[in-house]
Amino acid sequence: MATMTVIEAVRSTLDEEMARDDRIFLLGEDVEAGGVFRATDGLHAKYGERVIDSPLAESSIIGISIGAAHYGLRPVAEIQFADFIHSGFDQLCSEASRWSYRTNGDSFLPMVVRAPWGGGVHGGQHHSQSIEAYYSHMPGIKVVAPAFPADFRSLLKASILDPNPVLFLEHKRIYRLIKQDVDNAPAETQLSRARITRPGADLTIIAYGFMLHESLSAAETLAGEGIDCMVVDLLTLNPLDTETILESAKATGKVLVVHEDTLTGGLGGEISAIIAEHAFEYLDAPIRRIAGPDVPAMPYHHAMEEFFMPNREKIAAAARDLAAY
Amino acid sequence: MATMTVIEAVRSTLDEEMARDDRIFLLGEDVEAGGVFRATDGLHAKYGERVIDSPLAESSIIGISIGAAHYGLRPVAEIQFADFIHSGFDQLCSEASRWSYRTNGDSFLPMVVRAPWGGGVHGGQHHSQSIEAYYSHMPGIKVVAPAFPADFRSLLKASILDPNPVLFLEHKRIYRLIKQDVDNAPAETQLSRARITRPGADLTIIAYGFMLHESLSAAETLAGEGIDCMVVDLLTLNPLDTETILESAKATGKVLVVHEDTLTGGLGGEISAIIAEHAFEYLDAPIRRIAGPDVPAMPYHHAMEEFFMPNREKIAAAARDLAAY
Amino acid sequence: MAATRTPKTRSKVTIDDYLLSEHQLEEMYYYMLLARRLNERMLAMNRQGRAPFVIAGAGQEAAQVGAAMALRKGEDYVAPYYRDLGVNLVLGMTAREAMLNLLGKRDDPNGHGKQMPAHWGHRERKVVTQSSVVTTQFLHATGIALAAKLRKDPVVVLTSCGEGSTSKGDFHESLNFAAVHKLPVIFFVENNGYAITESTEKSLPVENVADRARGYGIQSAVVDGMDCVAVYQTVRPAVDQARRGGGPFLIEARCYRLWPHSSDDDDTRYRPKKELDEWIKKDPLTLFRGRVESDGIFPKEDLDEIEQRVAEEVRDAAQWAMMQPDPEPEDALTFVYKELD
Amino acid sequence: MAATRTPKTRSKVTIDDYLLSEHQLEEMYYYMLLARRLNERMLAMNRQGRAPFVIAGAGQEAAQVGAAMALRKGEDYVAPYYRDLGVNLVLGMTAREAMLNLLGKRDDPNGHGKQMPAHWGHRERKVVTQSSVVTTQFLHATGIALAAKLRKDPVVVLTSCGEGSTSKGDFHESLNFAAVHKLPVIFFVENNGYAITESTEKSLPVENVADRARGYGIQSAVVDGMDCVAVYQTVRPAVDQARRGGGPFLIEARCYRLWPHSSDDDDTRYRPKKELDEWIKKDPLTLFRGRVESDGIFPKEDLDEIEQRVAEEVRDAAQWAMMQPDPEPEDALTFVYKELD
Ligand SMILES: Cc1ncc(C[n+]2csc(CCOP(=O)(O)OP(=O)(O)O)c2C)c(N)n1
Ligand SMILES: Cc1ncc(C[n+]2csc(CCOP(=O)(O)OP(=O)(O)O)c2C)c(N)n1
Ligand SMILES: [Mg+2]
Ligand SMILES: [Mg+2]
Repeated sequence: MATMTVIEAVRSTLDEEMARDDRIFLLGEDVEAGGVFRATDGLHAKYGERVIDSPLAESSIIGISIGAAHYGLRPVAEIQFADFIHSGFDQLCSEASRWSYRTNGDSFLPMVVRAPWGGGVHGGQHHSQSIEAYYSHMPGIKVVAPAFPADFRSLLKASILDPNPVLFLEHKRIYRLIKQDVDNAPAETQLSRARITRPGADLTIIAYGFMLHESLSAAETLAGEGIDCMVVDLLTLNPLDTETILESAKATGKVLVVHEDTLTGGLGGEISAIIAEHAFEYLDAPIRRIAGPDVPAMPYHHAMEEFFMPNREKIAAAARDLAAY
Repeated sequence: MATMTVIEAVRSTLDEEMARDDRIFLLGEDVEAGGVFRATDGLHAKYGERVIDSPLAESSIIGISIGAAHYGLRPVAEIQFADFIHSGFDQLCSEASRWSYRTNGDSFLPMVVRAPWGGGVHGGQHHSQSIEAYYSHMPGIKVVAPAFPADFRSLLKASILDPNPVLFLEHKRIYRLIKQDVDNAPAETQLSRARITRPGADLTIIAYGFMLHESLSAAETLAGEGIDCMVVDLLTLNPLDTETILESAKATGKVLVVHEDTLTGGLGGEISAIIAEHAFEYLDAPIRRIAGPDVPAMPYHHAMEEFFMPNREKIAAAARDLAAY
Repeated sequence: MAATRTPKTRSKVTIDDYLLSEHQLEEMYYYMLLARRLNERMLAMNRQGRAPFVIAGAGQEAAQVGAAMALRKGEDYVAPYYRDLGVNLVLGMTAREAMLNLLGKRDDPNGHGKQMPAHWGHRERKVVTQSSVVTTQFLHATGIALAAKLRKDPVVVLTSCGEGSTSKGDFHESLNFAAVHKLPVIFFVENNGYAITESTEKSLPVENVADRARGYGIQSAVVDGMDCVAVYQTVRPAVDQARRGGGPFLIEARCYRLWPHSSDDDDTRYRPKKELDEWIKKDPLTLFRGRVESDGIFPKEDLDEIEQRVAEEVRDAAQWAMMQPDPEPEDALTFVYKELD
Repeated sequence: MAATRTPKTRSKVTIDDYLLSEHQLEEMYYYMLLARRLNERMLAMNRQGRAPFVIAGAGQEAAQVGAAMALRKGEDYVAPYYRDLGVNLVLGMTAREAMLNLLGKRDDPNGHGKQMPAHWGHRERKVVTQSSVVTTQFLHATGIALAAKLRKDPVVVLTSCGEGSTSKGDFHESLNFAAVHKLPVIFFVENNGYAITESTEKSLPVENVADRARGYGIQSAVVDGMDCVAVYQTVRPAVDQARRGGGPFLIEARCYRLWPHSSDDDDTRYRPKKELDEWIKKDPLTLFRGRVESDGIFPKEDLDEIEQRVAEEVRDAAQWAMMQPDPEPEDALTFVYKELD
């Protein structure tokens, strides 16, 4: 059996895909030496010029990937930290997201932009960000944020095969924290499909990334208290799997949406709105959201960082209230 | 009485403020000649070096404004079209929004970034965008989007006086379309205050910018049909006036949120979520949203542009359903 | 250093001095003229309320046609900018397609009615789809050149923009990457003196746009952009050299925006009439025609014949295009994502 | 052209050859030493699990101290980057404050526990608050210089970054604007040979970072960044000239990153041991001490005395800082918006 961490899942998948398709190449800062998280370790030695160190310039990493994908190659770009993708926002929003739309599919961009995201790693304001809400409000871009190694493998493969630009988000906190026997674990192979990871009758918790794990352990705790939580792993954040979201909401009538990103304007608002519009009659309680507070970014000191981060306790507390409603 | 258009309201306010405070200066593309919408007409002649043509580089327009504001001046930057602000996303998100936060208020940025936004002007994909959702998910930034000339005057003044970075959105479609006697019209002088523009008992329509006007005329039509709509003008999009939003939702129990921006991840989701969480027990119907479709950007051809744009008819139709619910 | 190329003063000139075949010279005139006449007709249609928006290349035809003719049609890539009608005509765009594009018709191969006029793109012709956002295409061109190099394909990429657009960060990131990796990309800057209302010195701290190449160790040249032959003679060797692995090249074509920025612009509020009049004398079309005529390359009749052919094509294109189908409203919803077939 | 400045070979040297007072020379040594010893202690605290993250300036102290000493403290602005502990010490930061910053303590005047260590900022000292995002500060510095010029204040701004960071678009937009408006800003690049794992040639297509200035017509210089005196002698005239309205200047200090990128980095996987050993011989501290000693500027005892003073300061600072209050969890919610008083 192959038990591996998230980072091993990413590295091994990149290796396998590059071996399968020689149009795939990697572009990013420090990727030749393996990258700061070692996601590309050994790939330069194995694939040579198909692993390219870029100058320190994110707009160019994305804009050059656009050109290469248009030419017919399969760039897999790495943004060293999701926090540094912002100077590439224009290339993603004004260009990549519209490539197929404005050419009626005549041109398209089979490219992936990998970005380590999320907090709880003493990364401070610029090494902890959640960026998914910005790109989930960008039709034409797909956004993927798995939580388990097996899904990292299957969805990174699917992202590379997808003819559209995919932002593939890898939560830093779980890179080495979460292990899984990837051969015998469920693996979603399609984008835009959420998974009901844990069935439950009393209330529904919807989450993704690191928060999915915190939600699962909160559900564990609550099970001991006789509260039966359903937990949904969104997996793909754009386009959303509205069907599964509504199905899970209707099943329990009580919904708690969890994310680490700041509350206002976060993805939780959209999920809540979808439910409030299309599952209204099934609701037995207000739709609750647990999220980071509305501050510009995660502070550095662990005391403030802990205060910022949602976690199993905060999730369990909110779920208790909801169950009691 | 002084009846003026939106563009006149902006121009006259810039003029008055520059006369009042010599720390205010304008920076942007073509502003010396008056700008492409003539919002700065005559100001270079009057204020000389305080009206500065920038090179064609949006990141620099914002980054330089940050430096000047830090120094103690009051930059009012112009982004020629909101669509072109994206290359300045990094300077706004990573820097401007965090300046006060990371220095505990020791440093702060009294700066305004003006940006003409919105569609319905044959502007196509890159001259029609709504950008408010991105910046309303950026704590530390304030976002203002008035609908009437008097509010443009009072809120532009307030934005210039505010010690925080303010994104001041001016809807292109109403620049010359909407006139008002600004001396005898209600004018909101505080940021983060929404206004109940039209009282109503049957349902609540929440909108801003050009869509506020479409919502008002839809309400007119519906009044003739015996449907009494309350219409709320958000005015400031970040931080939101949650109190007024909840009050207006509770008052009628039926809410329709309207914006021109694309649906998924748009500001409407947040507003709906706030109501679904904090006014749940007052709701008599699902919270509806009318918005642009989930496509990358507004198409050019008028047939497709009309199809994309929400308007009074679409709003009225949705309101009828809601009233009948 | 930027080497300036100016037309040498000539005594008795023969066609050999042009280093171009008679056919090529005829093509040059034809394409420049077609671009100009199309733009004129488009502006007329705008004034008639038939086209909401026109942005033209009047004054830049020599630069555009001369540069495009230096490429291998259908093999080399072009990432153009909105004024480059001339480039697109050389690469195969028909007058009818140009008019479909103006009117945002369903069958416009560039934007299918989804894009504004003059936002080019045609996959088969190797014209990269463009947005309104300036200079982003420099990175796309660099990425295509990187891909071609990785695949060892003998492809050259030419990308263009105006002088004002060289102030964007993407300009720097493109030239830097292309220089580090010695990529086969030609950065072609059409310096027409203005960025909407801003004259060049408001954004350019050096004498020539070409001087910007110095910071990257990239070869550069300044050429008289009103002289189609000179432009061709400058771009062609740069393209050949890039194809041989010689790396990127920055070429500045000195031309002039003879018209307002666009159909929405009133240039009289910022542009001195005298300056405009001076440049009108250097109109690339009159310059070219006068030269080939006086040099006796073509008899007057041949040139008149071209004029008539072009006039007819433009008339036909406009009338034909106006009768073509508009997009359906619901087409606004199509192709958000590419589906795998 | 970039003028290179190397220490002239000297026969019998007196203090006059330094063009610096004894006090200034003593300060130089003191600040360089303090920066190094603080960084060493910080790394030790990191290894002890007392500090989650350390990013240091070892090898760049001469560049930082020499540059900062060329400024008017409290009048001129500095927009530094994360390695610039030396710059901040010269401008008034105490050893204790440096340790508060390392530990993210409540009273750290730079980031109040909200920012990572080495993210500087101090309004009174005219040190501009910085993020982790490289090169954005170049535009802030340019904006401050524009503001100072508009107000006719005799202020100069110095902003710094590493050589790798000069590939960012903001670098281009800053130098371009500063050159067009002839602003009093010094762009100071500390070329330490690496951008994390990437050696300079992976992002720099020209020989010197200073050569990038050519594209903007900006004056530039390359200086031996291991030689504090040479750096001062290069930066000082550039600052004075900028103050007189002479416009921007780009200075490249050639130094070396003697340590791994940060406490998280293992440089052995990409950096040749031999190369490192070569550079260790040029350690700016040993170089400076050896020179002033052999030139007889200071007796050995004085220098030893400084060593002891610094060691004591560092010991005290570390112990004191560890006892200082941490931020309250709820402090995470403060100052999102500035309130008008
Ligand atoms: C990023 C961006 N900012 C602003 C604009 C608005 N705009 C359109 S054309 C133009 C001037 C471009 O000048 P130049 O590069 O010299 O090209 P020209 O129009 O003169 O051919 C501007 C500012 C834009 N299209 N993109
Ligand atoms: C925009 C951005 N991208 C990536 C990073 C991650 N990062 C931090 S330091 C660094 C290398 C910087 O190299 P250089 O500019 O030479 O400075 P040095 O660290 O060598 O002093 C990188 C890539 C960042 N901080 N900002
Ligand atoms: Mg121009
Ligand atoms: Mg470096």
